[in-house]
Amino acid sequence: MAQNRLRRLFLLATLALVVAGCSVIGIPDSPLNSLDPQGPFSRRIDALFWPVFWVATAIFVLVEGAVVIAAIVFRDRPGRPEPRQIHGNNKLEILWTVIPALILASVAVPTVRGVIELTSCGVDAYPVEIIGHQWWFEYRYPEEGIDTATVLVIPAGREVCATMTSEDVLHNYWIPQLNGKRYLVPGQETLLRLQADEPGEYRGQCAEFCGLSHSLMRAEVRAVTEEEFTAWIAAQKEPAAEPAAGTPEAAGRDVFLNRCTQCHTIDPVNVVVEEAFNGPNLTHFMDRGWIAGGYLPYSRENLARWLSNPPDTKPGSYMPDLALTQVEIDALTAYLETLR
Amino acid sequence: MTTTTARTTTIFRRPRSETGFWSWITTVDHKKIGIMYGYTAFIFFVIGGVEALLLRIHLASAESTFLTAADYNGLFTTHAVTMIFLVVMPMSAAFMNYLLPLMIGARDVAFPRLNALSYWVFLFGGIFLYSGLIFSSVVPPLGVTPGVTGNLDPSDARSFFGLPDGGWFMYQPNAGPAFSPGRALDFAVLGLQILGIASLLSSVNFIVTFFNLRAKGMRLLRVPVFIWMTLVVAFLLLFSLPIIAIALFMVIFDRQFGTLFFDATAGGDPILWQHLFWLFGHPEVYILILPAMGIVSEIIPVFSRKPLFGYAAVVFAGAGIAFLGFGVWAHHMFASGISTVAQVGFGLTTVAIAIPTGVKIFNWMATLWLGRIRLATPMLFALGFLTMFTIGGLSGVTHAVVPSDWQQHDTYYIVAHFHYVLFGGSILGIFGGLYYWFPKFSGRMLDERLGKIHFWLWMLGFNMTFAPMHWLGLQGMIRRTWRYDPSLEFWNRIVSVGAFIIALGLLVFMWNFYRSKRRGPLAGMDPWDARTLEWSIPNPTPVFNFAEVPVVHGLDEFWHQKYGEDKDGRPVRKDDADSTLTRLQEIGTNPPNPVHLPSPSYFPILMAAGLPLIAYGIIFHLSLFGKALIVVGALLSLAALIGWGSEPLEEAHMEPAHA
Amino acid sequence: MTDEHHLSHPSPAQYVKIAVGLAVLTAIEVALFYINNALGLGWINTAALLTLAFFKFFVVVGWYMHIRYEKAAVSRFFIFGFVLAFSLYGVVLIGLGVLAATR
Amino acid sequence: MTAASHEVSEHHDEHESTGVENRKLAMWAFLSSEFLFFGALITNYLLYSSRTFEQGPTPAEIYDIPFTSVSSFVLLMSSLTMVLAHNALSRGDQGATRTWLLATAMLGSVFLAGQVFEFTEFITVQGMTMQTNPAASAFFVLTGFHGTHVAIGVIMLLSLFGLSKRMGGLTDKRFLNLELVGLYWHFVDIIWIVIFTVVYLLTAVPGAGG
Ligand code: HEA
Ligand code: HEA
Ligand code: HEC
Ligand code: CUA
Ligand SMILES: [Cu+2]
Repeated sequence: MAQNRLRRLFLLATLALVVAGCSVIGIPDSPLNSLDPQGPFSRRIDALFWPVFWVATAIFVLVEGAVVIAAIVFRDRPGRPEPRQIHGNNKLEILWTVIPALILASVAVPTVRGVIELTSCGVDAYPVEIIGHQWWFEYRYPEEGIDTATVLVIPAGREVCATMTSEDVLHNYWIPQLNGKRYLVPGQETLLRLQADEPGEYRGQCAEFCGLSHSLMRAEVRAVTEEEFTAWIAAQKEPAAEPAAGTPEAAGRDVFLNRCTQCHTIDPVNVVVEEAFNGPNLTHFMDRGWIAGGYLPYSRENLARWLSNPPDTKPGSYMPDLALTQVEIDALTAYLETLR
Repeated sequence: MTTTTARTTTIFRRPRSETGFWSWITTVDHKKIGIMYGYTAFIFFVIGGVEALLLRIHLASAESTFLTAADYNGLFTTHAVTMIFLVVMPMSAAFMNYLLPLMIGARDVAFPRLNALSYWVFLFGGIFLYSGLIFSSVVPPLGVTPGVTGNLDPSDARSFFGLPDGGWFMYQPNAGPAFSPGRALDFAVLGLQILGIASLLSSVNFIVTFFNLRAKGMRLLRVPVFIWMTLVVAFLLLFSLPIIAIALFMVIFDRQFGTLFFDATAGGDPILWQHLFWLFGHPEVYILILPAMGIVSEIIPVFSRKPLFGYAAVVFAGAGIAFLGFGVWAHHMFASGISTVAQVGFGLTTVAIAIPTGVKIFNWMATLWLGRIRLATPMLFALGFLTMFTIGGLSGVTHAVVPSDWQQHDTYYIVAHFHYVLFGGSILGIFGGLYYWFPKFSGRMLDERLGKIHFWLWMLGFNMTFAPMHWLGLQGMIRRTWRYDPSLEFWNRIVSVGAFIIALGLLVFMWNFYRSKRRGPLAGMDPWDARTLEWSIPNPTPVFNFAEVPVVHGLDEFWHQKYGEDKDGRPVRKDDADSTLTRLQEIGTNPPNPVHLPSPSYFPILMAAGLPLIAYGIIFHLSLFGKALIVVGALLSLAALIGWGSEPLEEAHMEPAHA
Repeated sequence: MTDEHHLSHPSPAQYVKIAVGLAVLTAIEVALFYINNALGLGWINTAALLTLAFFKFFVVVGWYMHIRYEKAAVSRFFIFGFVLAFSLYGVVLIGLGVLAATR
Repeated sequence: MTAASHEVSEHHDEHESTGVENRKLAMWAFLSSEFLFFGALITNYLLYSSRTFEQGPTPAEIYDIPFTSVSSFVLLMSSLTMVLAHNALSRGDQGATRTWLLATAMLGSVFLAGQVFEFTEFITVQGMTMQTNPAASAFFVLTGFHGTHVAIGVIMLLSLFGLSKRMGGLTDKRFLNLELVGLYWHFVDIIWIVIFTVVYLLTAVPGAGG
């Protein structure tokens, strides 16, 4: 008897605690919170999830309640007669086959509609390309010839249709507040619709296991107003500024020319032709605000940490430890900071 | 009857010992084999559990450095592979082996030596898989051209052990030769291949046993539900293992022999792997749950003192789940870019599975209803199963709502789902079975008080561990993540504490088991007042099972030997019930007629021993040593096969010509 | 002989006749292949070849493997395996865009 | 018959049984699972033969249809000799059984020899190996697995042939052995029927085997 109460308490308490607990204890939502839709597609999914969740909760309460009640009411006690040997009841059995079937059918209808709505892009969606690399995302704007990384800049309130593929292994692009996730498959193309209601920054993450630094393969979508977007495009098309001779920046540029051109593009200093070891395009590096595939926010310390030994920050990183001296790092930092 | 055994040539003298070390090595007795399966799987459970604990220690803080990224990736892979292939499947096999002949009134399975072979292949497969820790190395993928130093030995990129780190579904091409060089994954792939052989052999064996060896009168709809589930699982294995066998062959060919099946740069298709894997993988999850459902279907009626409500429906629902289970595999691929039609289709078949599952759940509840419920430990576990599995099943339905799955996929919400069904389902069911049938194989009772402590510790720890994962997943914590956002730290700590409470519960169980096995109270013949045939013989089971092979008159045969019904349909203990039991006990201990049993054999273990040698040979096939290993392994298996063939076929139940 | 017979097994002469039939079917298949190469029959070729192959399959299973003379339990197994393989892999091929234009 | 098997058989009437011998039932079960096995291989081939690759040639471009037709014919006829062996044994004709068994094994070996020839031809003359492209990988793995099955069958046939001379021939319970090997053999044949049509005839590009 007491045990049953205890059991019920455990169950309900843990669940209630978990779902409601966060707000009570005042833990902030995670930046990847999937329950906080900020665009039409994620809202569509959200509107599908909750009803199903509540239906499931109701069924859960019914089943759980019935089991607990049975365990209490029909508990063997002294003097309790032997139970009647009931072997079954066709009517009941049909009932509990049909009712769940009906519930599920009613869940299925909006599901099907949701799938159909969300799997193909709108006709006048703004096209971008997303290419997965171990362990960072590359973005291309085919209409503009822009190539950037980590932070996808999109116009707020307009649909963006991402055509995605991968250079190496499977990755999975996920911006929870804007839409569900979709794989990036090497050798194939997949589609993802993205749209944000308001300007803002929406964090993302590679969700498919893709090797050592999978957990550090992050992303961001920055939605901006239409005007800002046009300005951004224009800025991206600009080549990087040439530092004046003799400045620390120029020294950094020379280090770059010596050590980094195998992998990185800084237009017009260097354009990587051979894509064998392609790293992020650094032409407008400072525009992103993030280092290393969105894992570290930009700061001088973080950049120095990254440059001094990338695989130490991001296990397995394809950017090797180049054994740069502090002097070289300082020069590079100075130079990179000019790449707005 | 003439004795002609001597005429046949054998390489070895037939092993004779009935106790001691060699009796276990050479046994073909389904009971001993079952027990060996059980102990082996239990050891692996502790290993898999400790791996989980290591993961949880690491995840207790967001920026933890307890494990390197490579070790973390390796541990969640081995954790899953261990739990699925080396714990739940063999644990189920333990029950099936032990109980299948007993519950259908047979002396043994159809092919006792094949049965022994299955066990040894399983054991060697498991050992082979884990031997990768010693014999293999994980090297980080080479990211630099020679001459550029640096990332060949970053501190976090190298695994301390040679752990395979592709995740349990080893998605290609990440787990292929280009991105996971080193030998670790080869050990996992070939190990799974060997384990598959073991399961395939048992499945054929069980199918034949089921169809041909049921006692007289045990018609199909008189077969206990657990045995039905055994059959269904055997079919699932029979039809799903060949698929994964081919898929694994393709991977090993890619990795070792330069084929290009999953090499995207050469035109290989990574999605093909996903189809093949899940074509096996989803039936596999029902392979994991159906035995537990069978166990629960045996426990609930006994402790409610009522027959199973809607027996036939429960059986057909089990078969229905299995059948539908073949048609839902792509629900693991909703996010991988399959066509709209496929997403819709697989979404619909997936929700459909809730219907037969619901039938089972509701029939169990109806069995409880109006019963006389004894909350003994086995029953607690069965009720734990019923409630916890339902939670997991319901979250499964929320994944089947395809667009929701795009949010949930690859997050801890999924991790929560499958632990609720795997731990809350399979593991709780299996432990219920352990408590229920412990007297059967040991002759003694487990301690009830410790059993209850174990149960409540698990309910607490289990829910603490896995319930918050729902929340974490919805908050965006991806799975297989070695780092996570600091805002998620609080609940991760709770989860980690929960995992240790589970471990504590297991320690209580281990103590209980150890003590009761030696000093527990004697069980007598029918400690639970049970319903099925296995309790109509003494505990522990005599080697020959049934002194007289029973004749069956209905479902729950044993119950009806003890009880009649009054006009209300309430059971009344028959006057002669006690004398029936005494008589059964008497003939069970002193069989009136001599009983002939299949003789032990060395050949199963020898034949099994060849397989890992071949597998090592494949991994090291570039060296002469490797090639030699392949030859030696093949010759060993072949020689054992010939020896096997020339041993008299005691186990063949030859039908007389007039059958 | 231990299996029960509903029908009596064919005689050697009948077996030979069946084999001749199978050989002829194979010849037709090969001929069709060349005709198709020359004329481009399209789906008719595919359908015809599949039908012929299925027929041969069916004859070998039915007569040489004696499934016609077996217990229903046996044939059900076998047919189930075949149908399952056929449908599952059919769906996979469609899913991978092989049997249909869309992906 | 040995004491033990006789002893066990006495229990037979105490069982609800399908009436199909255990080992035969097991063989049928195993064969039905083999459909899934070969199905996966064929699927794999069909997938890749529908794609194009930078590296050539693909199997479909270099098939030698006349040659394969002949070896398919050979394998088909081995099913006839197999069933004749079975028939001879059921009539108790030991001599004929042995002859047909040997004939079956011979035909099987001819088929295998043909496959070895085909592989060598593809690899050395046409320059298509397992590593050329996924379609080639799929082709070699599929036909290789089938060939392995045939080879195992040939070994079993030869062992039966060997046994038939010892210990009173193949009669009695050894009849079952022959029947089981027969089932396996026919199965390998029907798989080839499918492979020949689906993998060779249907995917070969016009002009191949010209
Ligand atoms: C024991 C194992 C087991 C079982 C039984 C199940 C059962 C189910 N599973 Fe689960 N599943 C796994 C093990 C299992 N699963 C594993 C291991 C994975 C992850 C693999 C990986 O990625 O590593 C997974 C992943 C998984 C996914 C993919 C998620 C993703 O990766 O994105 C999906 C999606 O549809 C799914 C669905 C279901 C459904 C619908 C059921 C149904 O069978 C559940 C049916 C049961 C009920 C619904 C409850 C009882 C019913 C009632 C009380 C009746 C009334 C109910 C209604 C009307 C709703 N599962
Ligand atoms: C039957 C299957 C099964 C079982 C029982 C479990 C049991 C547990 N699992 Fe597992 N798990 C899986 C199957 C299972 N898991 C699968 C399939 C995956 C997916 C992997 C992948 O993504 O590829 C997974 C993944 C997985 C993850 C996600 C990893 C990630 O994605 O990054 C986590 C994280 O918490 C986890 C935790 C646990 C815990 C805490 C338990 C606990 O229940 C364990 C309980 C602990 C014990 C039983 C230990 C007992 C030990 C002792 C008594 C000895 C005491 C000694 C000392 C303390 C030294 N599991
Ligand atoms: C062998 C290839 C290689 C070389 C050489 C290389 N990098 Fe990188 N670099 C990469 C790769 C790959 C990444 C992405 C790593 C990740 O995020 O996982 C990267 C990332 C970066 C980033 C972070 C960019 C972002 O947007 O996240 C900076 C900054 C950077 N490199 C600077 C340099 C500098 C400066 C040098 C030379 C001193 C250099 N790299 C040399 C491959 C290289
Ligand atoms: Cu890319 Cu995970
Ligand atoms: Cu599934």
